Amino acid sequence: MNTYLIFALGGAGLCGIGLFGFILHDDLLRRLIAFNLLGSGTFLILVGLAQSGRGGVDAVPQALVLTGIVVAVAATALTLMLIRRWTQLSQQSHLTEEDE
Amino acid sequence: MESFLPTLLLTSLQGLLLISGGVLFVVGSIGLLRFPDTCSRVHALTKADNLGLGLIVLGLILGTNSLGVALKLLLIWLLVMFASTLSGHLVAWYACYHPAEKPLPQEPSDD
Amino acid sequence: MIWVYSVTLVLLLGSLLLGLIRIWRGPRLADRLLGAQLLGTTGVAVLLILAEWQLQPAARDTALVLAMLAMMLAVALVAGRHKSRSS
Amino acid sequence: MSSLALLPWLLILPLAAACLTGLLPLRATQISSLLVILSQALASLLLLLWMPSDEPLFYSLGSWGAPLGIVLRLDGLAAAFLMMTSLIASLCGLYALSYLRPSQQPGFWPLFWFLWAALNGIWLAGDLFNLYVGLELLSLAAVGLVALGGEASRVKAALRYLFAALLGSLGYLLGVSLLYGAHGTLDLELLAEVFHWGPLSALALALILAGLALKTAFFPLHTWLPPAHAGALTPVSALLSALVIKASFYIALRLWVELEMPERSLEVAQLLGLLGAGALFWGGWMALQQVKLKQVVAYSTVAQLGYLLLIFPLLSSSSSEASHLASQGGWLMLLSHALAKAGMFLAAGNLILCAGRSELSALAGLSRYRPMNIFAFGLAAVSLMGLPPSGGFSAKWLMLQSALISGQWWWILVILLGSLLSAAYLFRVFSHTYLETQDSVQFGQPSLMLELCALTLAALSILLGFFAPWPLAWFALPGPFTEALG
Amino acid sequence: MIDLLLVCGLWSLALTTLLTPNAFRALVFFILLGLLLTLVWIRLDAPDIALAEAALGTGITGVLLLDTLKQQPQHALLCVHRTRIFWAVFSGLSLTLALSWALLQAPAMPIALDQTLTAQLDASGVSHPITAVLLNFRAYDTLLEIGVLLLALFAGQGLHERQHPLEQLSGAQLHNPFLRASLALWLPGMLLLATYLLWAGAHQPGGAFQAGAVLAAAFILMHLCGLALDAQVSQHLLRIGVLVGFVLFLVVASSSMLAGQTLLTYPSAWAGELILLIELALTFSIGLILFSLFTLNHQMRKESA
Amino acid sequence: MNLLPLAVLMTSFTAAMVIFLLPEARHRLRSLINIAAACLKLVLVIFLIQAVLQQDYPEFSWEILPGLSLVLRADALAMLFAGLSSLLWLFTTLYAIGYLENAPNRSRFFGFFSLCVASTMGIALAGNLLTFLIFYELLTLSTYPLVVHRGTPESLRAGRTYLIYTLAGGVLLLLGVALLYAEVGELNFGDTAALAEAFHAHPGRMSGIFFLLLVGLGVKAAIFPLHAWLPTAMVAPAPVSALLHAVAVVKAGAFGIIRLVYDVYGIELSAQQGLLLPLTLIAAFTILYGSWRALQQIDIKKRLAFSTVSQVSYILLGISLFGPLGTLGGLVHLLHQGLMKVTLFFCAGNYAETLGIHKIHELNGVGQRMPLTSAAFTLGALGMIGLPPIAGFISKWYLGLGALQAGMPWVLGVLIASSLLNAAYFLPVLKRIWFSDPPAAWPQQASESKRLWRDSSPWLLLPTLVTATLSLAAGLFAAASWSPLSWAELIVIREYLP
Repeated sequence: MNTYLIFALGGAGLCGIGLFGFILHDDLLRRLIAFNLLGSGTFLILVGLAQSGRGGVDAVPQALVLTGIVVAVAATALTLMLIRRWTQLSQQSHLTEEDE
Repeated sequence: MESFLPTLLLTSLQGLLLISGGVLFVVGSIGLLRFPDTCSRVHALTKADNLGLGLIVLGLILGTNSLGVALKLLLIWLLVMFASTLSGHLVAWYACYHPAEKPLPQEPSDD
Repeated sequence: MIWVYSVTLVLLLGSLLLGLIRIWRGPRLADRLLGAQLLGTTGVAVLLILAEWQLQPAARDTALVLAMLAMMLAVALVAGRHKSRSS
Repeated sequence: MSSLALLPWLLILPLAAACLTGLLPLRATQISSLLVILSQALASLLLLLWMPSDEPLFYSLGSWGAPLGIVLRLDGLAAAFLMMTSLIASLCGLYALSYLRPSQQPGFWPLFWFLWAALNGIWLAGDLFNLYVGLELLSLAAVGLVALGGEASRVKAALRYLFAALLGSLGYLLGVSLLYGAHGTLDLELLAEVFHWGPLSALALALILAGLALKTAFFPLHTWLPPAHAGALTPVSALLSALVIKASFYIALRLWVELEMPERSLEVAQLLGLLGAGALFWGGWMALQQVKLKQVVAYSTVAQLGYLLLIFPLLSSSSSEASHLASQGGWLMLLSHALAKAGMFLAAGNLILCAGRSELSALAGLSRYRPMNIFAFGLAAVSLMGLPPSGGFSAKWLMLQSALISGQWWWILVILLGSLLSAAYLFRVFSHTYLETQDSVQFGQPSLMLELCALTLAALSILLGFFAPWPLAWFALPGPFTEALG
Repeated sequence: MIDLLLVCGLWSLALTTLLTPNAFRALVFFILLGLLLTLVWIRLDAPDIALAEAALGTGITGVLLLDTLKQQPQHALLCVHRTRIFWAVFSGLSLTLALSWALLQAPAMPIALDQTLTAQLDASGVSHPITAVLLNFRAYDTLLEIGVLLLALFAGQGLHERQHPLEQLSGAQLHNPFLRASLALWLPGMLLLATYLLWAGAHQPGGAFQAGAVLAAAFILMHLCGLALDAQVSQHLLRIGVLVGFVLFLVVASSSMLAGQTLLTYPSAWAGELILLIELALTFSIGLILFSLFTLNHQMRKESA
Repeated sequence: MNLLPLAVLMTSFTAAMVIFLLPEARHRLRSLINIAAACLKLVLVIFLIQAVLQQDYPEFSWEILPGLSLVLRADALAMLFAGLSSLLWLFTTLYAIGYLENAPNRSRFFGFFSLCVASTMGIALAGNLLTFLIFYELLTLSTYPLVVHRGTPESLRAGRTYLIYTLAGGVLLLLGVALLYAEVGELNFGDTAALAEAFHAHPGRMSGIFFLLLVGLGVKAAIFPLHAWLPTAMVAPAPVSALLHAVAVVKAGAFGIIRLVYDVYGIELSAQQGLLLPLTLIAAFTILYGSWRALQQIDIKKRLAFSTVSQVSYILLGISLFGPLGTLGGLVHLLHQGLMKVTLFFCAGNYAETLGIHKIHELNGVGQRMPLTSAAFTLGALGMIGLPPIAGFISKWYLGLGALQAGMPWVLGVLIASSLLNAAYFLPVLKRIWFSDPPAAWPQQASESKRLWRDSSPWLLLPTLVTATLSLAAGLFAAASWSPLSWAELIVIREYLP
């Protein structure tokens, strides 16, 4: 059990927690946070698993994670804009149930 | 053998500095936890923490033999000091200029 | 030397925990902010020690970034609050 | 000029167009979009014509080659999909030029071009992680398009869509992480070579499939689709239903076959088929209940996706002829659904423009006033119902034959009942348009351009029934997919 | 030991973030989670990611979330149905267990990509492997990724039905004399830091994203403190600046095709310089894009007010 | 490859497309296009008939899926149906132009009208089962708008019933064709050898497919339990009813069954394997049942509709009788029934349009008011009963002979019984028309100005008279070389004496 694998497992836990939060919450911000947790867990697994397999630093997954983080920031920013717009229009912080 | 004693001295000094830095952090945190109001908490935090960080930085500087690293460590300490001054000021300004400020509406008052 | 680092790290982590309690308790925004501030400084310290311990000089750069950006939150919060009151 | 030299322009041009349209004033945006649309259509056509018939093409970006760099692969399948994208996106783009208000256009075009670039990128991608970035590009562009204008209902639909798409992407990425950890490569060709079965691979593929299923809106993960597709602006609905959901399906099916899943997981394939049946019936049933035109069309997409799911069990047959037929039928189904659904959404948009309202009851009498629109809608409907002669029929025929050969008669029943159900909800729309009303309602008149775009797409979906051997020949060109199929 | 503590810390922070009823508290915990992740990345020997996490997490994501949170209406946390809790717990647990089970049985990797990477590093024009991967070996991913960032911006702009939504960039938010005075010192420091990170990227951890994030933080700080440029100038600058990185990247990428090379091939003699050039433009653009994303959000609140 | 069959198809298809695009107000141009297309088609069909007479079978083939082609082939049987359809299309078009004068939605109506005939021609000329299926479904689609043309809730309901039946039938047909293809591979009509081989390998399965196809086709042919859509579809305008009953839909079903028995399975195989007997029984039952139900109707068009249910089964009865004479009877009835039924529907339309008469009891004395129409009606009705020398007699005669030849004398009993029933539901009508006193006022009277010889408008009257004359001529000159009978003989000879 090396450091890398421990964090990979930690990432697995984070993924689980993220999914849990994603399903649990209606609140849009919490969902967004849950999504970010899920993403962080995935990144941990990506680097942790690859490096524990090799037993050393692997630059490729690290680069992938960097790309992934930027993509996640973009997605987060867009989600926030949508959430704001929605809140502004409906005065609600969660999606209302089907009314149409 | 001759270099052993200075090294030991250095190491123990370093250790002392680091650990007391850590202790100062804890002290600062206890202050943050125990002090009654925001402004005094600011006081506890900024002083103890910056001192603690300073001690740690000092300890680390003793351990390094590169000038660049030492300078960078010092820079970081200065920056942190400056930043915490600024944010301490902001928080205090915010807290003291708006004493009527209610807690955020969604906060349940759990204190 | 390792044990010194470890002890310091544990102390720092303990300080982190205490900060977390303050954040948990609040009661005001400012208090939470202070907690976050503490954690930022602690984080810088941890990073510096990790840099030494793991021979990872880039951790110092990370600490640098953290030090520079730590006040962002305070500014953002105060700015928004201030404005919403004035308008 | 060879097709390899032409290939990068399919990526560069839309990306450049996205930048340009984000920068230029409106008039110039429209003109440059028109030009790039033409060049894209031309490029994909030439690409298809110049496709070598003996081997697939590989294009190393940055000249680095497979394990380290990223490789694009162009086989018959990719070429056919590039062509499909050009065709449909061009027409939707032309439609949007006259459909959108001038104030909506600056928001539309950059997103449109990013969408197109992402689609082209996905058809060509030969790298797992690159596919992830492509998928994100696609999803965010699609979400942005859905939310265009920022009305409450659209923002709401966009949020639902966004969360589903993000969750799907992360599922996919998680799977890719595990695959990389197990095999040490991201390149699809290499992966297929060194692929070994194990807990990690199994979980990885399950996660990838689940993620892609969520993005494709396979039953029962479809709930985000109807509000997004029905609520968006009409050209956006068409793009979304025709192309966007196909991208994730394309990835899923390619991975499924190229990693030789049909032999490995018969039960999963049957389960997927079962979900397909569920999609057909539930989607069809829901479409029957809707009171708004675009909702009917959107639920029809949910239902039609069921046919695509049926490919999975059909591929898992011991007879290679059956799998071949299934894959051919499946791709053809995808193609004809794309054409027909795009045509149908555009026609529906025109009808709503005429009637001024989106309810089915508002359509009464429209078949008299706008026969061309109704005709376009009808042609698309014929293809969706799978009635001959149409692309939908040809595809269904191939799938039926595949099911017969592989002895999976239960899927035959599902296919046939599904087409009856789709006939039921589509004719329901028609019967509304034939109803004669006493009070003379004033109908709006959409411009000729709008009607022609819808008609062209719908007619193409019918013509596909007569010219099916062409796309089928492209699909059968040698490539990783056809090789893996055996 | 430290690792286990960190993992436990991650988990408990994550759970707290999701479960605490107080939204602001959840947010601060989330930001602290980012801090912890920074430490974790250092432990994983991934300082580049740690840098990015630190810069993006505290500088951008945190501020964005905070800014949004303040606008959220007050509400009680919704009463969640029991079956929903069950499903949430069930799927979260099963995902974790399945992942852990699979991770513990990970086989040896048949392909050693890092060795190929080391072998090819000299030809890439930079000596830091991650920068080599990001801007040379897998530059296509990076190109598309900048596209994603731009796309988020365009999508945000599309939420408003008007010609150019970046019109009024009036800052003037916070009038604190001390803050203003210190910013005069602080901002050049941030710019310096960004430059340093950018320069460092060629041979040690750092690079365009981290630098861009710091730059964006500087811009946001300026904006929050009311140090905005003239509206007309800033609008033009923004519209061009946001795109310049992507366009330059695209131009460099496709210019190689003039020489008969494939897309994104750098001429070997100039590879290092070209990469630096691209990174420079990217830093600038990323900074501006992230900043614009923030201001767009900000504007949306203004509209509502 | 010969483009002539395609051209036959394209005349009406192109006409349909052009008409769709024409503005509603261009009535004259539309009529012109319609008539021109109908005439052109007739000429082309005559060319094709010439070719077939010279033992040349023009064929057009287009691969629509690998190994699967769309085949249009003009053989003798195809030309029988194609000739009937193209001839009657001309008259129906003329009639429809008159009938829908001043009605709304004519562009849509005539477009689908032409499309409907295009599909009928496709069915006639189909060279294999797949092609047949394609046009069979196309026919469903193009007739639906005609059925619901009036746009009343009632007609929409009728349209729904029509769709439920025909689409379900289409699905069964598709299933059958797909199964058959999986068993035998593609087969053109007439290649019965390959199928016979497959039949001997899996007799059970192949018989099952036969009945599947039979049911699929039987929906349109309105055989007994599947006939319910036909009477409901009566809400459509009269030319549409004429089209449904005489030219296109019902005939397409019957024609398909002929193809199935003769050119897919082969009459000998079908007879040997006992596939025909169920068909005979159903046909016989449907004949009696249809007549019985017709007797109970009080609406003219409904009575005619049930009469169609019964009459179409004569065709099926004929072809299910193994032997040349029975076949001859069935085939020739395909034509004769078309001529007579179209006449009857035209007349019903004339009554409705000119005097607003829809029910049988309103027909009292109409013979004095509209003598020519009533004469045509009488001719058609007597023909249906089977009175010599009208066309219907010829068919029944050969059917009877065929029954004896096939060794099923009980069929004669059915024929006689049904003729009696026919007489029972037609003769009282004729009595009312000619021998009752006219009422004081007709339900709804059209303006006088457009009348021809005090009867209906010329557009309505002339086609009626011509078809009536033709149905008389087909009986009178049955021995002539150009008569339907001779053509049917040609087919039978080529079928039974290869």
